[in-house]
Amino acid sequence: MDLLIQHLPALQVVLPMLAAPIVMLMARAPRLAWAATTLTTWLTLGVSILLVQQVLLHGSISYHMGGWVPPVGIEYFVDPANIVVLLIISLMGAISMPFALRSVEQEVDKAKHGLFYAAFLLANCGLLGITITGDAFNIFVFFEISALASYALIAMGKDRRAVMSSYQYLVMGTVGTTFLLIGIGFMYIMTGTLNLIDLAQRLPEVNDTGTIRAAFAFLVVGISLKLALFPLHLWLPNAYTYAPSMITVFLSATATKVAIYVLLRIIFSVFGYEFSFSELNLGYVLMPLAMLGILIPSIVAIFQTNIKRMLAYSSVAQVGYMILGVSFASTLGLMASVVHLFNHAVTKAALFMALACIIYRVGGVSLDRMAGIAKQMPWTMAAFVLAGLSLIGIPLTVGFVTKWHLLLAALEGGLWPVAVFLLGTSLLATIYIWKVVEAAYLKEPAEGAQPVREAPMSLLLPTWALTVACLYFGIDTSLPVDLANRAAETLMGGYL
Amino acid sequence: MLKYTVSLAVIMAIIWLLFSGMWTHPIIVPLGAASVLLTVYLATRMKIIDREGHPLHLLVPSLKYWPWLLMEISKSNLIVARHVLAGKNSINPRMARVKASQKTALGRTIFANSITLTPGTVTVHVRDNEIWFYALTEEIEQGLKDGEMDRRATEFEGES
Amino acid sequence: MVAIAIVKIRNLFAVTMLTGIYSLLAASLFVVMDAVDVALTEAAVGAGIMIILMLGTLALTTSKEKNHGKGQNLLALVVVFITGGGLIYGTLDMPHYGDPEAPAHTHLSPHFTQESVDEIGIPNMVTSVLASYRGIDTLGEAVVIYAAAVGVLLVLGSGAVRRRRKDDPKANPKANGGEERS
Amino acid sequence: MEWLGLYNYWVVVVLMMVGFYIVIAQGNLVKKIVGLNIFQTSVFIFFISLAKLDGGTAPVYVEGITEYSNPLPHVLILTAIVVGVALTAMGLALVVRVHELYGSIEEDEIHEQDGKH
Amino acid sequence: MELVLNIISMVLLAAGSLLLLIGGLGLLRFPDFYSRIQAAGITDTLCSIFILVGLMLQADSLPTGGKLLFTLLFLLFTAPTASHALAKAARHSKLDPWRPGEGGASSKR
Amino acid sequence: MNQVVFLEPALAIQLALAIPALGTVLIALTGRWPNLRDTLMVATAVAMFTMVLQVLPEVLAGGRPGVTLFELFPGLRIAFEVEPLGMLFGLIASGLWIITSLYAIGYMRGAGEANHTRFHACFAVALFAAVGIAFAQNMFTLFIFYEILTISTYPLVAHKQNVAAKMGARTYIGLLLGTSIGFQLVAIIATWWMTGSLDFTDGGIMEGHVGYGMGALLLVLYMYGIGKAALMPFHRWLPSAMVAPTPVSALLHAVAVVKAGVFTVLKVATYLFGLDYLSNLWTTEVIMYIAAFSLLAASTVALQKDNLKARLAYSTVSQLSYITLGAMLVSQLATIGGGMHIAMHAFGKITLFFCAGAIYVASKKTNISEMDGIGRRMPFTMGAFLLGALCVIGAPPMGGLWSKWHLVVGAADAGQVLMIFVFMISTLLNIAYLLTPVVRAFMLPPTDGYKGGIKEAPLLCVVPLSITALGCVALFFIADPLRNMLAGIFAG
Amino acid sequence: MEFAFIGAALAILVTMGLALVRAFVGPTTYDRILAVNVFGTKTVLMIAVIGFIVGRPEFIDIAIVYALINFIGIVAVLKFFEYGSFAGKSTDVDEREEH
Amino acid sequence: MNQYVVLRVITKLMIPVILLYGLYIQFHGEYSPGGGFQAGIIFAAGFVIYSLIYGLDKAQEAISPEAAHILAALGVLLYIGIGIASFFLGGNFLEYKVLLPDDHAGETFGIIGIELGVGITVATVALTLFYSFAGRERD
Ligand code: NA
Ligand code: NA
Repeated sequence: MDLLIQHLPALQVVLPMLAAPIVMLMARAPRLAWAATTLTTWLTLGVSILLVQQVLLHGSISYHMGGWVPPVGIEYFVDPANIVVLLIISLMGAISMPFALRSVEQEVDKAKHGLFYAAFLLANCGLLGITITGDAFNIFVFFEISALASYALIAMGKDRRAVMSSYQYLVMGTVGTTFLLIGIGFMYIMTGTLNLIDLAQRLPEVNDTGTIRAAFAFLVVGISLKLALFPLHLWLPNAYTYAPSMITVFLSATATKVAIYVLLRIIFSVFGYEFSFSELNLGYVLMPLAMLGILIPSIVAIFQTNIKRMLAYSSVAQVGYMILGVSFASTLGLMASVVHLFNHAVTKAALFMALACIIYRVGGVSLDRMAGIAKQMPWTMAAFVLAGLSLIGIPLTVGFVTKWHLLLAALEGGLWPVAVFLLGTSLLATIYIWKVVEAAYLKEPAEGAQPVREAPMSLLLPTWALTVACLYFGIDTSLPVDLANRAAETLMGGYL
Repeated sequence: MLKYTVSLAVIMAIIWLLFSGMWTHPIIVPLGAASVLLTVYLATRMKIIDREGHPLHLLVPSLKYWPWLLMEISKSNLIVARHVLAGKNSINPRMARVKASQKTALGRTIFANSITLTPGTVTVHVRDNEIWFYALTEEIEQGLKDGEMDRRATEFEGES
Repeated sequence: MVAIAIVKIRNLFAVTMLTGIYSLLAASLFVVMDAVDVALTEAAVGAGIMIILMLGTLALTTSKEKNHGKGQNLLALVVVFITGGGLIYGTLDMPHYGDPEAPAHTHLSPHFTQESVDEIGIPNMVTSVLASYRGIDTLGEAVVIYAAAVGVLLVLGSGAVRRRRKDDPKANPKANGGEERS
Repeated sequence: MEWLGLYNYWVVVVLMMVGFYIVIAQGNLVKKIVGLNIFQTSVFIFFISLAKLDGGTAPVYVEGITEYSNPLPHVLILTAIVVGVALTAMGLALVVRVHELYGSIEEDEIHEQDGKH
Repeated sequence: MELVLNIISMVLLAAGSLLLLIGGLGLLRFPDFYSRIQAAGITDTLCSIFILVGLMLQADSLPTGGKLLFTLLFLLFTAPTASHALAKAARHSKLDPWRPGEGGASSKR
Repeated sequence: MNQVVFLEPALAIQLALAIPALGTVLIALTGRWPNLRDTLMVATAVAMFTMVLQVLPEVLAGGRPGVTLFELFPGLRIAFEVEPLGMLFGLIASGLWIITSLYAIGYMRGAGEANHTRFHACFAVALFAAVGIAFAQNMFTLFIFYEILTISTYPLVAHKQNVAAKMGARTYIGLLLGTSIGFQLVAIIATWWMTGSLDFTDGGIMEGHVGYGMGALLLVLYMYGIGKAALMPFHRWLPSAMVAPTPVSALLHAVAVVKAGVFTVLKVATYLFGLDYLSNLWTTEVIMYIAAFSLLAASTVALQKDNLKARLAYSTVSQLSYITLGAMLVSQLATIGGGMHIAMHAFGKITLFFCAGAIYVASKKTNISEMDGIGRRMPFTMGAFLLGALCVIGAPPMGGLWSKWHLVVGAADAGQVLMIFVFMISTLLNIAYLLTPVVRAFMLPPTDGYKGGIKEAPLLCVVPLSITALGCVALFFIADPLRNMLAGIFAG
Repeated sequence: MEFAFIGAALAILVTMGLALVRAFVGPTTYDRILAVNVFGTKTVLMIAVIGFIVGRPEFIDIAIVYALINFIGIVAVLKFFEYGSFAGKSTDVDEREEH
Repeated sequence: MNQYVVLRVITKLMIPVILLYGLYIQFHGEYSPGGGFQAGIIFAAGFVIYSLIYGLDKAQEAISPEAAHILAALGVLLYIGIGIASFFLGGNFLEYKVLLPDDHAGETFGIIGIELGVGITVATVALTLFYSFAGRERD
């Protein structure tokens, strides 16, 4: 057990990495591949939970890869800021696997299951690696692991547009990571180090150079591409719409979150609050972008008839909320962003799972195909409605926790118009969720539509688990709020 | 078959030792041995260990052929260099063919590559008993058609 | 120059060739700049694997680019100029080429160049850094390339010759696409 | 005048931007990948030039030599090259699939087939 | 002894360089593809031999010398093979040699 | 009364909320067996009313029983506390639900409407929300239930699912959600931000935290944010909702929705702002004038409507403004009058709507001009209509007299003589538009002779409307205890 | 000795440049391939010479790799160019006749 | 006699050399430029040229796609395995020193091991990529 505890940070990443090749070899036994993947994701979740416990008990953990003392070697670093993200990723990985069993069986060619789950594990491993590593270049490497796996997974969607969206994602994602690489290189030029903590210590000396400013710009733009910050979001709606259901669930809950985490790390921990917000006035750039990023995609979402696509646009808008919190440049705002990482992960995963249930039975989720579906799939739709309420930000759901803190942060900053704007845009979310509810509950099924049954238990249970989480954590807010608070304080404090 | 396999192993070992230069290293030497074995194993799997792919018998004749070829190469190099400097009006390109009297593919390959190696001519097509080639000028064409190279290549091939 | 030619030339095959040349040029530069391992890699990759993959792609698609209007080029130019401007701006405060006082040569580099041979015991410092000091990075690299294999296998299949003749769903690729249009 | 010492960076920047331009302005899917490659390769050159130390030599220990160029950027770029290959392979595989599904590798033709979003 | 080696090296390198330039020039000046192969052939054969042998004489260790020799042999085996394959492919696609009096480029039939 | 009290108030409050919630699930699950479902619904209503009653003694004794469910963040909680105003609203809502549910069963079956299960389930949710509003301890809790009420009533308004129903329902939800999120929520957040609290507190929470200028703005935000109070010009949703089946109209106009609106107005005025603080805001008077204008304008519009339900709807707009006006008079008497008017108008208007529904069920008639002489065929119904009308008008011996009396006296108390005139004129208009149908129904001969014969509506319709009509009379006699209870607002 | 190496390097560089020109000018694809091939083999020489210039002759390893890869690349290109695919079996190739 | 006579003969000669050279690059990465990645590519290139001249089917007979997949996975597993092995010998992940009593020997052993893992993976992945592209018929 001591051995286990001691190597938790390594295991967090190595477990899925180790499992991926093994699972790939199970090409002839899809169910076995699934079982092995499920086991791995749950073990990974176990590691995350143990890490949370360790961090809460003993504070931050630094793990020296290869036994080399940083900054010479690469360090894995777990602190209150990234433990939340680790938990989100492994939780989402674990919860989407039981769901995958039936969903993937229906959507993906059986011969490819071994590869599919291997890619899923690699995506998982990449995201965890990005989050846990304390080395700037290592972030890049893990970014690409998760990205490559994601491209493949997205391309597995049934619709041919899945392939094209995967391609577009690849091009934009690669531009993003190349920008990231340029930024890392510029930082390295001026400091001679890649270790994030070391960087934080050495950057202030050279803060005053164009190189560092350019580095900052490239890092922010590069990551913004990955996190789909408006107007760099163009890859996201298609990718999420046409990917296999289970992948949409997982990626929507994790991928952009991790990118946002990296952004936070860089802005707050590496460059520091002073530099980012006082010298470069990042807030003035991010805030309008965030607000446009909330407004425009929300409006676009209203006009979507494919519900998956609608939710994808909603995801872009939700990224806007997270960035808005960052742009306030306050602990409270940051806390709102961090807590929204968790809240949106749970909420959106629940929504996409509910859609996946419908896709499983109906085959599609266009608005007209969903007419009257509530009678046939009452539990699925009930979950959709509850999670939808959370998306809108209705009190007693997790969504409210975010909105509330965002509002307070806006008010704290004296930004009344922003506060009003936040409320107004919630109305937009209300409209698009309402459209679905109206179709599902108040319309009669189209003529000739085959009646369908409620989704199978293996799909419903994970959906409801997340839905209940939306409600539970909206009522007993202490856990996410507490973790987010610690994370925000850690980030605001920088590494020093 | 075994003969070629062993000889391949030996040649591979020699190349390895030549490259490596670390003849006493406790790790590299066994790894070298393993590498040689792996290479031979894979060559077996690819079915490329045979007389053609492994012209052990040409070792001695090559001592005679290569120097001659080197001279030919030098000569034709100078010729073509002159044409380069003289400009395009000094050349009069043509396609031609020459009899290839070698019996094996290996022999014909030697002949064909020798033609190509000497600037001024390039093998365009190898067909049963003749080789189509391109020549920069008529003299060069005639020079090849003399049959000197064909004869020496056949001799070098040594199959008869 | 090579790069600019690639913009203009519409024959994708020629583009591929030029990419290979560009890669060779880059590799030569790497040698000049003491990055021998990188040069080796770039040569093997850029002129080897990359070309083969691109030719493989062209063989399966088409090697002629169609001539199209240039509607978005202006916007693209603006973006490019902004990005390039940012880069130039970033270079202004940089240490000069080869400057021994540059942080990149004073901070961690001495550890690698002066102590790695004692610490690890092998002369190629690139290998020391790659495999030991930054072993997890390299593991990541191996996993990346492995992920590419997994991805390509998922997308294109294994390309096995023997099985291909039989009942392969890929034989009719249009059958599994084009559903659910809205 | 001090800027003159930076010209070599600028050459690389120009190369990078040509690659970048291909990525965003060209509608041909293969060319985009080529553009990405050029973009990335140029970035690599840039990085490697940072590692060069005046008077240094390739970082392979030889008795008697004490000055070596910085091996760290070499390692990073090695990894980055591998990543680049991986991405290229994946991208090209997707292009092949796109061609199978759409019969074209021109972006605008494909969008036309799907209807603009 | 070293001086002699140095001088031989220099001569070889110089001769190789000269041939290289001529070959390069030929690559530009010759009127058609097939003739350009010949120019390329110069650079691939004798000048490779000159330069690599010139270097070989300067090699300080057996492996280095051996590798140089290996490189040379490899080039001598593969260069004509490549040229031949190229010419064959060109011929296969009906590319005709240039005839005196024609324009600059070779034409397709 | 004591023999029916058997529970701790705190537990009773929770059960009063839990029962309709549970009822909703049960109704949804038993949809396949209509009789069981309808029985369950009535049982739920009765049980809920019983629970509300459990709380009454302690409130009458001056207590404020309460319970906290959860605390989201420090200071922000879902909590309940019953004070006199809430007690009154809770009693009205839960009590009238019993009658409405009976009526709804009769109406829905009689009028041949579809989707009974969804209808009844949403009804139960609405009641759950109403009681939540009534018992809310703080503005946050109130807001949540306020929105639940909005959303749960949407399917009821859109029930017929035709184009008109959808358009009406859209206006309904658009205005209510828009105002509540756009204004009310903003005001709530601002209140929290400035005072650090949203608890309903005697004497208000603003004084000392919020400047009068800001307070004036907040007041406007609250008053227009409470769209359910239908202050002009945000009253359109109420006439739009007339497309709904009659039991829904009863729910909207009497049981829950508009009552929740004016209840919230009173709550905000007395417990968030506090009367003293309110009197210092210049917008108080502005709102008062707007309410006065709404009151008169809506009455005038009502007069011109031939459609009976539309007329009643505008009547409601007008009557709600009485209460808002009462709150803005900043006088204890007027506030009590406003509270009383919630009850009086509830009974009066529910009776009127039951009657309108009964007429529709019996004759499919909706326009007043077609109802000439109908009183002879439906004497019970039209008799009840008369009583309800008198109650709304405020004529003796109806409860309405007392509420209007308090309002007028409150206006005098506050020195707003003009408002006394407004009340007077309005009463005249009330008489004009409410009594004309009665007169035509009883006095004029039938236009087409009603061939085939119209009979009284089903028993399940007639009995409830008779009960509520009698309730109007009863209120006249029990006004005193009612007033005493409401006086407790200012006793705490 | 140094200047001889540098002189050779310059000569190689010039030839590489000339090859590059040919690669751009074409006119036929074969010309381009030829130019690329020349470019590749000259790179091999170049690397070898550079190794001697900077006094690290072990660079010749890289030159060998260049030579290998260049050859494989050219073969791949020709195979592609003649048959438009890599998949052809050896037997398919054997039976093709050109004249 | 076939059309490819020259190419066939020359590649037949070259392939073993290319493979051996790949292995040389693999195992001398500690002493001179090179390492697992470069070696893997070169090694795969040997197979690619074999496949180009002798046919994809022949190449797949020598190393089947399935074998390539398995080896690719095993290469990664070898790397991770060495990392995990150091857990049990008291080190951190990928701490090679602990693998053998002598620090230098441990490092060398570890580095050779993981480079081998990389080499196997890269070679087989490159081959897999080639198979995937070459084996897909044009539609
Ligand atoms: Na020749
Ligand atoms: Na190495």
